[in-house]
Amino acid sequence: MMEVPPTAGAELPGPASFVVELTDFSGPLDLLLTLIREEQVDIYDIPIARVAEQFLQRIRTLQLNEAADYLEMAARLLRIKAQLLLPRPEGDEGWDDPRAELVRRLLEYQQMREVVDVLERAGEERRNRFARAYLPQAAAPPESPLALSLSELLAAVDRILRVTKDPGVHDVVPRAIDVPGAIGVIRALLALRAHARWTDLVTRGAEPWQVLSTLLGLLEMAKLGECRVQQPRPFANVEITRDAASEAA
Amino acid sequence: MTPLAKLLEAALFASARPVPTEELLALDPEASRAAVAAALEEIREHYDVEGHGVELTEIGGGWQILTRAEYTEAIERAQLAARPARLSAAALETLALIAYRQPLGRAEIEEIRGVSVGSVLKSLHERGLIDVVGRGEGLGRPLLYGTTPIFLEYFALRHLEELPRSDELAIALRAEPRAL
Amino acid sequence: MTPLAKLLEAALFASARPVPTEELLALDPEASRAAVAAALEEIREHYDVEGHGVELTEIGGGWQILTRAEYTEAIERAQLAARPARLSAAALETLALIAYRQPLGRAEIEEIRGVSVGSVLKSLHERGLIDVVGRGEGLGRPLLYGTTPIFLEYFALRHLEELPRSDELAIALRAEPRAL
Repeated sequence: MMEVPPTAGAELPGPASFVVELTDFSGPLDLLLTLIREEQVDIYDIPIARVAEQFLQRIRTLQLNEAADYLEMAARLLRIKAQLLLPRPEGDEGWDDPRAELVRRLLEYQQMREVVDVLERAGEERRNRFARAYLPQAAAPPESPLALSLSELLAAVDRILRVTKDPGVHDVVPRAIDVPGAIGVIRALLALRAHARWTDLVTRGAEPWQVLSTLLGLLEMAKLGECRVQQPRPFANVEITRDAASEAA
Repeated sequence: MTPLAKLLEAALFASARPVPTEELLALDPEASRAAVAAALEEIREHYDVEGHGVELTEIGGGWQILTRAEYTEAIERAQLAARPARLSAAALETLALIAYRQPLGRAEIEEIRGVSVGSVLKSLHERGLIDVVGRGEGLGRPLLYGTTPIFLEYFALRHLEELPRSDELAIALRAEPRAL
Repeated sequence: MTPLAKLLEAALFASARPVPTEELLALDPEASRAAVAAALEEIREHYDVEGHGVELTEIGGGWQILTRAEYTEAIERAQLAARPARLSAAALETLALIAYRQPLGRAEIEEIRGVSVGSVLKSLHERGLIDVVGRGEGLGRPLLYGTTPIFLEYFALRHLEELPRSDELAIALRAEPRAL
């Protein structure tokens, strides 16, 4: 449990291309883990001074071109080394091992490498089997119908709006009153579902012009027979129903 | 089936074109021309006798395994019936951006979405949902995209103004968007 | 083989990609799900018992006929088909993280891998192995990535659960993310 399996680095027989990939190192953590394995040191008790020195030496000889990532790790190792040299407070309690974060990252990275091994095996197995290559119907098959709803499109617009600082979508000019706009909203809502309530249309904190526009729009639509508007009792929520007749139209 | 027949079957299956006998000979250096011919005959007979959905055919000096003609119609119908294509999140966001901000160029879309959208634009264009509507001013006069009548038809919109304005979206969206 | 098995075989031969179960069901409107499953089992068994050069595999919710691995070398030597290039270590590491922790943002991947992954993400995205599946909460609402059906296809997995659970890996990590 406390030991890194010393065989871990040697469990890669197979084609020579594996070796090439390994010497390339996929990042500073990969290099660090390799050093720890080569030195056969305990991952929970890394001799930082020695490992840091090896690390620096290795990136010099390899002339790693993504040097920034490696240099950052080198700096981190040297910082930990310095912290370890500081006198500890009385007793060991309350002393945070400056290596703890590094150990955590190494373990996390090692776990990921385990998954990589799984994927690599699965990928290799699949690579060794060919799929059907000759397809006589060279003509593209007819396009299948698209499954997409307006609400999905609107949700996408909404995602973009929430995400982007300035998507430049429809410049909004405040208007005294906007009945066509309100009708558009109500239609969109009724297109999505048959019943709605006043509170679905007018949010808390809506501007007076918005409330008024919605009310006028609603009345206009009721007049046109596009919807029915009911209020069971005074001050109750107004119930809006898509009109069956207009639906059939 | 004999080992050679199995090998030939795998090779014919994996090849992108009809394979001439010469090339089939390269599969097994120890197999004679007569052996390959016998193995091909074995495959053909096996497909016929055991009643497979495929058959071995010789076309233009090469060999290939083909789906029997009687099944092609059912296969094409099934492809159409079973694959109501869904747009990916990437395609949907791109379409949404174009709908609300047209005419719009590729560079602007990529800037907003943070990923390259070349293939997405291509597939939206192939589906007829967007089209090139002009050229931008800047360097290289980039293509500008807009939505098409098919787009409107698809969402049963009479015109683009029927889409909720951006400040109305929150309201329209509260109508349980998943439920459709 | 039964008529349904022949039809399914023809459809599987006519596709270079795994055929979704739904599409197989659509081939014969009168065939039940159980009948299709039985016919698939019949094909699989026939390929195994009669000794064919191909076999039937279940991948990502669909079915695909693939050549048996033992013939790959001969087919490649005869230049009738070529294996695709392997994914790089960087690509595999990034995919492994996304597969296990999706939806996952770029910053988290970079923190665990210790390198910047912009170009890797771009190429995985272009190959269709990952897609943007949403936006994170934090600063700038980062793009979140997830794996695609093509990912399953690439590794011939039936579903994501076929990968070992994280607690089955030799090194088990705390469940709660990022808390130190």
